[in-house]
Amino acid sequence: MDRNYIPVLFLLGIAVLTAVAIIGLSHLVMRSRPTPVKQQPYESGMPPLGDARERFSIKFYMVAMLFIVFDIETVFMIPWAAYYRQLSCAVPLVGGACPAGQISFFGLGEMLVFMAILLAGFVYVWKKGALQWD
Amino acid sequence: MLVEALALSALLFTIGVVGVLTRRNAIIIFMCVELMLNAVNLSFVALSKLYGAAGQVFVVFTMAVAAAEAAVGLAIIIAIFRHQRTVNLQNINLLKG
Amino acid sequence: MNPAMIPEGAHPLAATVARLVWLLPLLPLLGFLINGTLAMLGVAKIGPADPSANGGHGHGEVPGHADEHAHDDHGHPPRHKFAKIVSLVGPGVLVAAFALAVAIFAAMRGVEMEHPYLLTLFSWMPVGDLKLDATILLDPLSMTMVMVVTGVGMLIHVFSVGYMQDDPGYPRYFAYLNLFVFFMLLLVLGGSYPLLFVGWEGVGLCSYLLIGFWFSEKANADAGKKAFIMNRIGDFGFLVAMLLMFANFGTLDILGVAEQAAELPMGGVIATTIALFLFLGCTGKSAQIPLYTWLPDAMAGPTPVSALIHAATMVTAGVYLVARASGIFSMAPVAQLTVALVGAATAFFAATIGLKQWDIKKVLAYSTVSQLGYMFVAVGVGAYVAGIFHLVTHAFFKALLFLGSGSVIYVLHAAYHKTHNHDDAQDMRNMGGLRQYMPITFSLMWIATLAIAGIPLFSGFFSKDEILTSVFARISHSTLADASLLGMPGGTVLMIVYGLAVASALMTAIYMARMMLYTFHGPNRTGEGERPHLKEAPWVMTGPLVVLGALTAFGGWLNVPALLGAIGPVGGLEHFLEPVVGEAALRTTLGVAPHLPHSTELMLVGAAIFIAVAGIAFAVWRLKPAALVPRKDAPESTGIDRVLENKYFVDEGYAAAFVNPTVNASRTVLWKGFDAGIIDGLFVNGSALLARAFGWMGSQLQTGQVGTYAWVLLIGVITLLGAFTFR
Amino acid sequence: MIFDLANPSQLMQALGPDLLLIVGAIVLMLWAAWRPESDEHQRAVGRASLALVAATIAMTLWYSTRGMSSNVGVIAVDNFRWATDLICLLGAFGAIALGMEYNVRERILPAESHVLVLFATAGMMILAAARDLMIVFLGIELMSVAIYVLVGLNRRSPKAAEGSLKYFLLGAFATAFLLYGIALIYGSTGSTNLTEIGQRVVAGNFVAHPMMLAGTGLLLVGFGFKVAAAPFHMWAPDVYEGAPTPITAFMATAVKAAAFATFLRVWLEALPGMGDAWFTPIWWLAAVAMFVGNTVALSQRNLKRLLAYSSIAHSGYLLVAVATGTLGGSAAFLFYLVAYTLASYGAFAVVIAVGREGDANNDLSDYEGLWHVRPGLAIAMAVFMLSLMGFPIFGGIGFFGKWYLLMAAIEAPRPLTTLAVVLVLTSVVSAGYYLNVVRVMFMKARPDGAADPERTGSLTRGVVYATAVAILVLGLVPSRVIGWSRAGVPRAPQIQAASVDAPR
Repeated sequence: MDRNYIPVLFLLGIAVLTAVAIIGLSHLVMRSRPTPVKQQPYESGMPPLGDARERFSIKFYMVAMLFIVFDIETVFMIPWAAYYRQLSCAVPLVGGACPAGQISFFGLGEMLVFMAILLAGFVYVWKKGALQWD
Repeated sequence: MLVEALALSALLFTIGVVGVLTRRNAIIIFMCVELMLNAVNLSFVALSKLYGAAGQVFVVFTMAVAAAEAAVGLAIIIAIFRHQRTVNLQNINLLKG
Repeated sequence: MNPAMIPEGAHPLAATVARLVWLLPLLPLLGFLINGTLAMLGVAKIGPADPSANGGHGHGEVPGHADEHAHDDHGHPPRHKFAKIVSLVGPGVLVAAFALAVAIFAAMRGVEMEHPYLLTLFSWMPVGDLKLDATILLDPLSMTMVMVVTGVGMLIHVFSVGYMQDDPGYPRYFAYLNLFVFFMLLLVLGGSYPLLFVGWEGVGLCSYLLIGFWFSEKANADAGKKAFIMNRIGDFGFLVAMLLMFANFGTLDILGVAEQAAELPMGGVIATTIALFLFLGCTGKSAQIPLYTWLPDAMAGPTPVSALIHAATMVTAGVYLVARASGIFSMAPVAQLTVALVGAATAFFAATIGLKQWDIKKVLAYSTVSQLGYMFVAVGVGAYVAGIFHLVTHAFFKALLFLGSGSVIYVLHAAYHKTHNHDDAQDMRNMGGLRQYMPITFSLMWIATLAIAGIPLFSGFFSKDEILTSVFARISHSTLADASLLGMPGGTVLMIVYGLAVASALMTAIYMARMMLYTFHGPNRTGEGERPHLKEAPWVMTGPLVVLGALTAFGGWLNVPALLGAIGPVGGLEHFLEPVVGEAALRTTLGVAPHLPHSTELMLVGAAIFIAVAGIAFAVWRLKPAALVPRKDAPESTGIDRVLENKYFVDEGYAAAFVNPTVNASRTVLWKGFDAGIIDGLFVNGSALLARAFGWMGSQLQTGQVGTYAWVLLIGVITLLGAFTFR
Repeated sequence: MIFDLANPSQLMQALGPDLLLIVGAIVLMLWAAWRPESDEHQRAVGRASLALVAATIAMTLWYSTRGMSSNVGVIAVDNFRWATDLICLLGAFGAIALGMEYNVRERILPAESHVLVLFATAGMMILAAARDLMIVFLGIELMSVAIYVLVGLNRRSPKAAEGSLKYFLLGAFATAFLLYGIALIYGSTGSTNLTEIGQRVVAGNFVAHPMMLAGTGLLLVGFGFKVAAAPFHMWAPDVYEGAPTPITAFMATAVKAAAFATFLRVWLEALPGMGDAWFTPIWWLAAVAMFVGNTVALSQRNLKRLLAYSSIAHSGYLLVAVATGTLGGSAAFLFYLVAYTLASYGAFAVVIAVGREGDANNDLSDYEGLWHVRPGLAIAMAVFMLSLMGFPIFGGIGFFGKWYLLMAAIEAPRPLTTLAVVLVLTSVVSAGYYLNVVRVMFMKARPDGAADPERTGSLTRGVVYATAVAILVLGLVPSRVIGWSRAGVPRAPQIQAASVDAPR
């Protein structure tokens, strides 16, 4: 167990405690006198319009889904970035640096191919009109 | 620590399984499946501490695949909703026998 | 016997016409292709008229009836547009095949047949251990079968030209029939068990297609289905036997298996198991207990089909198989005893049932089952020659009987057709006195009846007598006598077998005489209107009958017993088949040819003759065809009430004198209880029902609910994990 | 040539056919989106897809004749891969060809349907090549995600949507088990590479290792689901019925082939050392699949469902080959797969030909008297049914498939005689429904008022007759296919030394 994480744990504990304490205390202290007005959701003083559990447009989900798919692809860039130095060198690194004249564009090329595939997907989505709101 | 992580992973996986078996809403069932996948991811991460990066690479792949699956899955659920006006699986049984 | 030692080209037959033996199956295949193509071309958009118009008796047996609907006037329905060419091709290929078979037979007589002639056509599955060549095995045994199949097949094809002439499915009929002959030849000529199995399955398929040829809604289709299920149970046995052979011998060549089988321990579990599974296959194909009930139902098909497939050839395939695998069977006395006992029991039971049938074809069907039982008795006791001999003579006389009955039905039906009568053309109560209208058919059928009853000098006498003698001879001094079946000493079992065989010989004589009396003698019971239309069937149908009549009368000369050596060459078939089955037969009789004292043999023959004569005499004496009334006036006529009919006959004095209790009891119990109840109910419907029940349960589980599916999946997961963890 | 898979450019070369298909599919995907949806465009894309598949087939054939191999790595370069590729590509070819006409009839406009088939096929090819559990997982997902969509292709049909949802939910559920299995195997052996796992299992005596046992079991669940082996088969009938028929055919053949091929490779290369553990479970899995598939099929009236249960039964037969655990078994497996693929494809093509708009006319009663109106279709269907049943001559290659399988089962070092008997017995039962179809077509009169089937499209007709002729011809001369399947067994570096017997 790494000792360095203990402060984080403390912070977590304090945060949870505070939240529970505030809500719990107010419940203990308050007197419950419900009126219709009071039971309305609070919308910055404005009278609420319609149901709070409003249905979102299907378009919202579609765009969200597309976002997720493209977003998650970036996760592949992290290992790529971490390893970029090695990927850009035709021979093993010497002391963290690439020997002169051994620079390779393999790493860059790989990522370009990856991006091209993503781009193809993006173009497809665009062309299909999935990004148009109406 | 490894054992605890694997135990937690198994626990989460089981919760996912129970969710799939007991819930009736297609979306919730799918969320439970996602929970199962992520439980496995936890195993992979924990194991990669023992065996090196392969486990972590696997996690990345799993996440990407799960996202693609989520996109397709939600599209399918929307399609079924258009036909049946419900995503409650108990009402979806045209095909049987 | 080692085939490897004889190079293919070195066989004496290789230089003769016998190297064309591959043409034999090819010819009918060619006929099938031509007729099949014509059938396809001839399919009109409308298809045939609805055949279910046939009164709903469940007898599809109405030649050309499908047109009845459309052409209710007296005009002849138009023949199929390809009828002419089909009539040429269909029987033509059989004539050619028969001619070739005769030529090969002649060639075979001219050379020393010490070793079988094995002709490798091509490498079918050319891989290592699984090597499977398409080989033809030509030896005296297969030659005998080929002669029967092509010879009798040819006659039946010719007969069909007349019988089926007005049928709208004429080309299809001949396509099926040609195809059947192809598969049958494959079955008898196949050089390895898989190839034999191909033919075995193929004839089953053709039989299935032909039983349902007139797809009159329920009965025929059901009959086809029943035949099919029972045959599949049999096929299962055959396949398992092949698997076991392969597992134990590493080969499936007929010769290779025979060679290896000779090295098995006598009475060992391997030989016994294989033999019993093979025999299970035979019970299905050859309609033995417990899988025999499909054969009577198969009579729903056209009568020539009944003659060819369900009497002369296909159903005898089981007998052929046992003779083929004699090497294995002779190593398994227990299996042999089983075969003999089952055969004898079938012969007896079927004969008792045959005593009571009104449908002329049903009489012949039960008679066939009974005679097949006889053949199994023979091959069961290791008298392979006797079995094959009876197979041959039976092919003659039973084909004759079936075709003769076909003629009768044809004529009767034609008469009914002319008078718009819808009576049953197969019920013997509607016949009677046909002697004067159909004299040729009448006399030929009497010849066949005398043969099947075992009257001396007719073919059936020789073969039947040989079987009975063989059984008797093996009661002592044989491997069978030393073995025991279910704790019963083999000698006792054989005595029972002998008793049952003798009893069924008696009943055979009775029911056959009964059939003849009711059909041809006494007053005519057809209506007044029909009588003028009764006449002999056309020559294309009567001609084959005459040929078969000659064969039936003189077929016994093929294998004359030593006792009657005065009348012809002794043991012709015996010598001919010796190279194939001699060794195995000797093994059963402990290496010496069975020998009975002269006096004993004379006594046995005398007893057999006495029984045959007594049976016929009894029938003639007690049965009164004059007292019969046509079926529509008969007091009880439906199948359900058949038991009650017993009473009616007891009053008439029929069978009152002897074996009455046994026969009645066995008939009631067996036919109603065993046949209808246990076999049909439990075996056929039961197994089908069981499978369906499981299927139903499975489909009930298929609720359409994802939740259920997930639960089933999880149960699978848990079971699997359990299986992995707790081994 | 021997590829060095650590070298990126050689790895790319080793993936040649796969890359060709994927790149082509991406291009076609863009083209499909470029024009508005129409029948014409759909067919144009279909034609291009067919050309692409044909090109990939050619390339695969070329690769397969070069005698290539590779060192230990993430992918395999062996004949087993090419053999599986070819079966899957043929399946894709059929699905696209049938789909082009089916889509017009069912008014399925998106041209993407063909592209999705291509993507699914790419997944299968990756599966066939996979020699690393990571690649296995990716291949399965690429294939499955495309299939989820394909099942729901017909936007007008509620059944299609339902089938798609069921397949998706249960598929994801099963994938989770598969993934967990992979994790556990990784956890016990420390590798995801099949070769390495195989070596470590043998060296480390993992046969009593609980984590490894659970991992193997869960892997079996995942594969069992994909190949529709009972009790993981529940999705199959519903999905097969709901899916567009060409896709059903695709699923019943190519998807099954790819999943089975991977299954077999994993079992032969990574888990032979676990033989004592998985022998009994796979034995029972095979027996149950044969039993369930064949009995439940007896009570089916819808042809698509009937064929679905039949395909479950066939999974059982193929599992027998897996249970042998030998290379002889895998040769029998490939051979059987060819026979099964041809017959299934033909049968589904007939279903398409007899069917009508709205996926109607799939009931057994719609086949009554088919002989009288479409003799050619009826005869072809009879051939397919007999082939699936394993009937000699008329069943053509189907008979040899079963035969070969039975022989392999008996010859296995641990003889599967009982399983072989179960196989025979259940195929006896199977005759009850296969022959029923034949009976209905030939021995029943065409019902009054039953309309004739519509004119069959030329592509559909082509698939029907090509498969029928192939079945019959290969039934007479099966030697080429047998030689091909014997050469096509998996070849892993360690397999020669392992306890499986060498190919004969």
